[in-house]
Amino acid sequence: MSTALQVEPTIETSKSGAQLVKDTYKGKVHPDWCPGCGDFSVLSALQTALLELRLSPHQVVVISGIGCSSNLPGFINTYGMHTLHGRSLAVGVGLKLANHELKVICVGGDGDGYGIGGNHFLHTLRRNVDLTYIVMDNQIYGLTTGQTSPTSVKGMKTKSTPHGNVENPINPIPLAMVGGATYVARGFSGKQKHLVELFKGAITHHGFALVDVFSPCVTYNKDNTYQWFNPRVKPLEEQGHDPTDFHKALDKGYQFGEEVPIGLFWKRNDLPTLEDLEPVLHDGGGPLAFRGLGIPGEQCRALIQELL
Amino acid sequence: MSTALQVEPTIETSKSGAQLVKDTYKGKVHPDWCPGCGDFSVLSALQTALLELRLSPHQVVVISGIGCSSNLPGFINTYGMHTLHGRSLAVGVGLKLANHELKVICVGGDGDGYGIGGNHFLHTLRRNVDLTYIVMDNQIYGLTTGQTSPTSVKGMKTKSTPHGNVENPINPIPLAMVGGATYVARGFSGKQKHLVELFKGAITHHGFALVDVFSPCVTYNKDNTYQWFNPRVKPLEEQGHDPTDFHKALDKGYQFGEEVPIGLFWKRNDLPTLEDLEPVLHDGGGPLAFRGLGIPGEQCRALIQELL
Amino acid sequence: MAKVDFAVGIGGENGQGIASTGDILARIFARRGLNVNAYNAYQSIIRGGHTFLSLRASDQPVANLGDGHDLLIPLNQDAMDRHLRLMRADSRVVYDADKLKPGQAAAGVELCPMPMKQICGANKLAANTAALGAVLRLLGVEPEPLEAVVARQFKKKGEAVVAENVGIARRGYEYAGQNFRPLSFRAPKLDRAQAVLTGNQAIAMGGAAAGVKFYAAYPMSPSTGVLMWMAAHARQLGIMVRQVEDEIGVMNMVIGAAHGGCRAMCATSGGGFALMSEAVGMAGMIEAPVVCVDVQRAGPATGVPTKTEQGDLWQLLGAGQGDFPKIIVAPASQLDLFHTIPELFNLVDEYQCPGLVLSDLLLSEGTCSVDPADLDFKPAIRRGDLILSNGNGSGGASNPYGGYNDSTYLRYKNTPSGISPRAVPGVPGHIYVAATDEHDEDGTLISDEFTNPAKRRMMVEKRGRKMRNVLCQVLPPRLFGPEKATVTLVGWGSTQGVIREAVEKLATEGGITANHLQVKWMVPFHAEEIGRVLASSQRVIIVENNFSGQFARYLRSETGFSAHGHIRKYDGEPFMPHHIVNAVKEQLAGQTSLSVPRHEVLV
Amino acid sequence: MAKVDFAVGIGGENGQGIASTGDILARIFARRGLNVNAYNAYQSIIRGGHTFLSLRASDQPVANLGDGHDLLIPLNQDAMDRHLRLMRADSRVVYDADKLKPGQAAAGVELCPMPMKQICGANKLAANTAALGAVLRLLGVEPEPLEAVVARQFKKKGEAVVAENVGIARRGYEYAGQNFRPLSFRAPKLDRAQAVLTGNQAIAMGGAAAGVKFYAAYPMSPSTGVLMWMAAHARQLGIMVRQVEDEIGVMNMVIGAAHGGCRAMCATSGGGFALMSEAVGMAGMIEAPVVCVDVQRAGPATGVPTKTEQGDLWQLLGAGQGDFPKIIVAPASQLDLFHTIPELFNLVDEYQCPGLVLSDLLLSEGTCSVDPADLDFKPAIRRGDLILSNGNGSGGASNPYGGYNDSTYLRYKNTPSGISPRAVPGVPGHIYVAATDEHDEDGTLISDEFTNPAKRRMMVEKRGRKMRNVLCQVLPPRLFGPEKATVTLVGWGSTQGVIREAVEKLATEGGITANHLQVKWMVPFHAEEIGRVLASSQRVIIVENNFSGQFARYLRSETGFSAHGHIRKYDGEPFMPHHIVNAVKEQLAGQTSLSVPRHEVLV
Ligand SMILES: Cc1ncc(C[n+]2csc(CCOP(=O)(O)OP(=O)(O)O)c2C)c(N)n1
Ligand SMILES: Cc1ncc(C[n+]2csc(CCOP(=O)(O)OP(=O)(O)O)c2C)c(N)n1
Ligand code: SF4
Ligand code: SF4
Ligand SMILES: [Mg+2]
Ligand SMILES: [Mg+2]
Repeated sequence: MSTALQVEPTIETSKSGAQLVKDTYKGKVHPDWCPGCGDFSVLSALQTALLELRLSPHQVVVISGIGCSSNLPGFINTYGMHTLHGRSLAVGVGLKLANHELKVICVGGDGDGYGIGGNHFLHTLRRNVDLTYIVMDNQIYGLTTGQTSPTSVKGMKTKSTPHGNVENPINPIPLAMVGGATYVARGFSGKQKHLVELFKGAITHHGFALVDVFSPCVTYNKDNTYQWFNPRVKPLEEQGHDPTDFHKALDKGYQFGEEVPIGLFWKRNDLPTLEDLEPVLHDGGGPLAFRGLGIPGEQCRALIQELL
Repeated sequence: MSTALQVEPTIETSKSGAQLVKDTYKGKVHPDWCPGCGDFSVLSALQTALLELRLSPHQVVVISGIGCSSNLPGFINTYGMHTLHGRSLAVGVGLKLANHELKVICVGGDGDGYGIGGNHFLHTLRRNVDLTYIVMDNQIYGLTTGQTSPTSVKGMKTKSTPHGNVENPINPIPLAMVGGATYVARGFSGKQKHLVELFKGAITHHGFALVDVFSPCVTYNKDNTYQWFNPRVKPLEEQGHDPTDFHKALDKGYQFGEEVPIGLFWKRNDLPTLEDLEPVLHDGGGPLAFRGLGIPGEQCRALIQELL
Repeated sequence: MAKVDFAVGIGGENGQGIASTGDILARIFARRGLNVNAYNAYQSIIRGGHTFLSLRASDQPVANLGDGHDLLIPLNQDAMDRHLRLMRADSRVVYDADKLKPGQAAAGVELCPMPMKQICGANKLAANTAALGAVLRLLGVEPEPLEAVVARQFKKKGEAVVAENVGIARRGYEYAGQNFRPLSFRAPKLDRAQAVLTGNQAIAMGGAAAGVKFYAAYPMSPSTGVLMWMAAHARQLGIMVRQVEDEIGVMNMVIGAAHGGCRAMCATSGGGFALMSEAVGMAGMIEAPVVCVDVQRAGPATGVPTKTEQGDLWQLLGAGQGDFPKIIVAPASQLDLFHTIPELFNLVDEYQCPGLVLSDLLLSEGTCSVDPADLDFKPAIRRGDLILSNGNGSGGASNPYGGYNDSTYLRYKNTPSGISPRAVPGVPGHIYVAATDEHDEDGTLISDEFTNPAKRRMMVEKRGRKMRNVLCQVLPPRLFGPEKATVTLVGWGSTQGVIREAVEKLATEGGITANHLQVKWMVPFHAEEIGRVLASSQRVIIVENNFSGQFARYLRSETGFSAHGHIRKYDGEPFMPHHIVNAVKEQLAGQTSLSVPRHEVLV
Repeated sequence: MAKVDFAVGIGGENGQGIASTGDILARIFARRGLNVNAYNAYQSIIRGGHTFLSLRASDQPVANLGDGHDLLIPLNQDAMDRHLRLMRADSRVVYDADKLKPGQAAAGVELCPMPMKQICGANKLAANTAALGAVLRLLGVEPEPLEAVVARQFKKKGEAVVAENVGIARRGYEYAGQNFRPLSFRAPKLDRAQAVLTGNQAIAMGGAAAGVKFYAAYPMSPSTGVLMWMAAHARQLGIMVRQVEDEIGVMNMVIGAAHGGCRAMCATSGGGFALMSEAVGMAGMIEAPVVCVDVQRAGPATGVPTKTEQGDLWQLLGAGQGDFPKIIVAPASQLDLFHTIPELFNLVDEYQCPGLVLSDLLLSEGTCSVDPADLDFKPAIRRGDLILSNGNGSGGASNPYGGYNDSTYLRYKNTPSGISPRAVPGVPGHIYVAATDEHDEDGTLISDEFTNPAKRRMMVEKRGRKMRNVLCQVLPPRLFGPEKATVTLVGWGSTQGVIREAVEKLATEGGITANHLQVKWMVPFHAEEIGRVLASSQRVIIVENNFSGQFARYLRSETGFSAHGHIRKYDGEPFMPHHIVNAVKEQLAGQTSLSVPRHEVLV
């Protein structure tokens, strides 16, 4: 693991007396994913990342769409939302702007995020809202029992493409880069520690961060399995990749064959976030959610004056 | 104009006795765009392209969404559809697959295509359906009288952003390239002849072709006007640009300042279309729309047999 | 004092400045204390077409556009040709004699041709100003208010320009004084200036008054005015205003913000609402309080974007799969919109469900005057059982910080009222997941491992129970007019003003006693009260701006009551009082039980 | 011959092969000529949870899952604990004695513990097979059919594996013969083998029979089975099958294909339908014939994806802003689904409007047997006034090729029936634009330059008029049972089977004469016929699978008729006959007018 990815815990720690330990982040319910599902590893890495960043559970909101992966909020002890299929980013942006002091982490599947949720993905990228988006990319629709997803490889046989998928898959890494994301990474469920670092980097990144995680579906995806990935994934951090080199990052992002690069592809810190650019959030009033509802008297008079 | 863009009329000509002239493509109704609107030029270039390609009006379907630009189908004498805001590509793909002998040309605005229609855009790109998509990109919402669009430049003041747009715009050229389009071009309403060639290239291209056209809104966009563009646009064809060089094309696509490149950025011919890959279209039966509806007796028996 | 009630029509094409000319006139009248009501018939086109603005003014309240015009300002030949023949007796038509030719005017209509070249000189754009000057003169209004407006308008362009335009206004005024016969009445001047606003402004201002801190929208006529007001006032009022990629994003973002603790709102029209409908169900399921306004326009699909209709009632009733509580309200005027938004916010905060508002183009883009004293920006605020981390909600952060894995707090507690205390994310000790899958009291999904028909039933009933109490919190409709009447006219939403006037006209012109019931709250529905009133009515006629009688069918679904007659209009234009009067007469004469008035004005 | 009617329950967790075990059994029974009906209660989870499959079989038609079980195969302890106590007297419980412990069984229930280790050896996966062998023995069915199925299943794995599994089936069979008392009845063998299918297969096959050439979908439970069938048969039947990015894309693509001339279809569930609703309005406006199936599941929002409900009626009624013709039908059985799809395609082709089908999880994922002779793949095809360029449509390319700028063809001609001849793109001489903005007869927009209230009205009426004739083309519901009855039970959609059985049971068990009216066509609605029947009924009770009584309210909206009582269920599980029987009894006893039966089985 290269140190370039190490992130210092810079975020406010819990104010309560309670001690933060990994179990702090354990949800009410034990995950009901299939044994061996890649999502276990994502959950665990996220919990570790939160712990290492010393984020109190009530400061964090994990927001999902619908899918196997989108059940994650139920399994982690933070505030959570389990929204509609494809809508986690839209809901997440709304929540973030309502209370910009919260750490908002959107999570979901490849179908959820790049399929039905594609338009919110496209537009959240360019807005550079300060939130983290973790996609558990198993290249299949898990919860609906195995149909093609936008990241299913061409030729893959699924229940909806029994003769093989004829569509070219989406590649989230170049897409997110060109779309305007300011932190673009890819992880693999089989590399826990690496994943933890990517998550920490994403959560502390000031702007929109995407972490696409190859998280194998052991039940429905017989092509892109742990066995397939294990020998192929190569951390960029071990290759001296410079995440500020746009073209190199693109080329690395396209690689998907004998070698599959994972790690931080692209990062820029020079672009202000949407929150930075919205003066409404900077008048010292704190999160919008907690401000008083009334309009000052002179404002009321001014509003009426406009109509006279 | 470089000859690289010249396209030979290879497509079936009209079987009727009627002579194809430019007026053949004149619609029932005179365009009701504001005088000076860039869309006049797009309409005219499209009519010229159809004429030069000798396409009979009934062989062509022009499909739009909703917007000023999306009123184009009413002004051209071909089959037309004026669908819902943002949906022209989805409708167009359905129609193309129903009758793949038609030339399907989707048209619309930047809001229509990249805003509300973003998800269909994303997924049509990667499917490489053989159709042409012309976006009249005026960087504003025209028909709704001047709100920010996904291509409005940052800082632009509009009715919905009176203090200036704080979002980073979408750049359709790199986006379409990374998304998988196989013909990616940009035109300018002020350069008619160049536009005609781009359209002819797009229509004859075997695969998904995007032509994003800077088509100034003279009423609501006071920033990106004819005056602004005129000195800036530089045809790539005059710069010796190689449309098979991905990275160069990306760099050119990003350029938007003192110099604004227009022309064919990117083209590849090696990727089969969706239609090529769907054997259902290649069993000699012609367009699906005109096939008989019955199922042969032995097929019926086989279907029932499966249930026994 | 005799009642003064007159109307000005301004016609021409889009781009000729009709809306702003009308606006100037409306302001001048309102500042005199007159009540005004304006409606602009226009098209989905930026330039060209035919636009016709009706501005009615009176010393009495005016809540609809009326039946005809006393003054016409045709700005092009088309407008002249369409409207001249419809002018009232003793009316005046003010036009550019150098450009337009009048056709055959009806008896008593006086033509007022103005030599605009002479009056305006080289300034071709100023003909509207000269015409306004003339109109004021005909109405006996002094020219100074107009000159003041014109001066303000051109201030930025320097003194010479101001002087030129003020001069033109004055010359128009004087020309009329010298050449035309004034109208038989004068526009009076009353004590108290009126405020002028559109329904969309009323919606936006109502939201601001309610404490909206998050507004999101995707532009869509005729709702865009709300976005525009919000965007213009965002910074001054501390409101986060977002234009989003599509209406799906809008509603989901609004839900996110509402879930976070903001009062959050959006507005759209029917097509955008269709896209939001899945998320309306989400708000129902996770019990998030949001307010969404559907400004109806003529449908289906894109329909006629600039024309009015009441065609979305069933869409709102059916919005979102499954059964869940939602509140639906159809305010009856611009002022009612302003007051209803804060009331609805209180209800959705208390009952934790989506609240939907049915406006329409007529209300939302229509302009009217209100007494500024009625614009109360300090409505009562009730936020219900809300737990905010700073203790700002009325519920208070009463649950002590119970450690990280607190499990005593039940977000979806099965209470007798169905209402469960609502903590927002960020509050220590109240962690839960808000899920669109069916869930248990603590938020745990009961759609997978823990499915359980008994719990599912409990949760459906818990949510459903919430609606029982809402009904007593909102006012049932009141019968307007005499209790015993030959005809009871029933309307909903924007038709209130025109129906009331029809009731008066039936009495005065036709000697027919009518009364009127305007239904505002659609869900919950005062089935009992409404049923009682209608059951004791002699003849019930439902008036609505749609083809299929959406309200008539809904009324029957809730009460079993079938109306005796129907007056419907679905040509894109609003009712005028005489449409209703004539329809009632034909129904009383037994000619039909379904009247579809013809809109005589070609707009 | 005595009626044989029995049910097998198989319970365990997702991933234990319950569905396939049930399928094997259903096939064996159906091949014997028995009628079968199966329903699988499962969860939105890939592994774990609790799944319980009920398979009922009889020599008489069976159209619901019945009231109890004669055989139980619990595959884990949880299933044993949930279901043992609910077993009928004289039933048998077959289980792995090495793994499970029975609790207290009800009187007369016989435990059949099997030493699975001994029977299956090392092959732990084969316990289901052994249990099936035992079950067949208890039912007096010979083992060969099972052995044949097992042999086919393992063919690919080689002879040794086949032999091993066949051996296990046989040993299970023999063990039961030696150790357990057979049931008091035997599963009979009838002449004619039955076909077994799910509702989703019926929908897909109905589409294929109707000539669907374009099918698009976005996966969504419980509608995904239609996509799966279509994908599997696409190449052999020449159907273009597309999985699309979202449901908005699905509906718009389907409209594009339909506009192009294909018969085009899609299926989804409530949430997906909500997203499609804007485009449903487009189909109404451009008059494109499309068929969309909403397979309802428990809502709102994501709800309970694997549980049944009839909660989307109002969503479909209100789908899309504005008024426009759409046909809505709720078939009552799997076979009815198969026949209704082609019938609906004929209607939408003739009337050029969207057609919506209400299925639900119970019908669509439920399995039943049908007589293969009833699966008519050659239904009548009527395509209405269609002009295809190859002259294949019934309208024919009668309009001569009139040059490029032909203007004699009016796509939206205002005819007396409201139906206008429909040319598809590609036909020479018929060029037009299909627009979602309001348009004139020739397709020209009347939303901008050419707005015109008279034309707008004409076009609304033209479209609306189309619906008048549809009603006479579809059958009104028929009263089932005696004409005079104490109670009339009214249902819609999937509840037909269970209500019929309740009617029989009321007569035989309770001595109560009941009859039954199942409403299938929602729009158009046979208001007159239905009103007449109900008006002459003594006591009308509406049975439906939702919370708010969506049909009861709709019935009242269309007829004014208010039912006397309601039986509703909204816990995710379907009705069982005794739920209805008991509810009717309690209502006749005057205890309530709203019964909500408790689902006794914890699934
Ligand atoms: C509007 C809507 N359409 C469809 C569905 C059904 N659905 C649930 S999850 C899912 C896809 C799951 O795939 P993915 O997002 O990749 O998550 P995974 O299960 O693979 O983790 C679908 C299509 C839905 N819930 N809502
Ligand atoms: C679902 C929906 N939302 C919103 C609208 C309103 N609307 C019509 S056109 C338009 C945007 C127009 O902008 P663009 O697509 O860029 O086209 P232009 O007018 O600039 O050519 C919008 C928002 C609509 N018709 N439907
Ligand atoms: S189906 Fe696939 S994605 Fe879903 S829980 Fe199982 S392994 Fe994971
Ligand atoms: S508003 Fe703009 S885009 Fe629309 S017609 Fe006018 S100039 Fe063209
Ligand atoms: Mg997935
Ligand atoms: Mg635009």
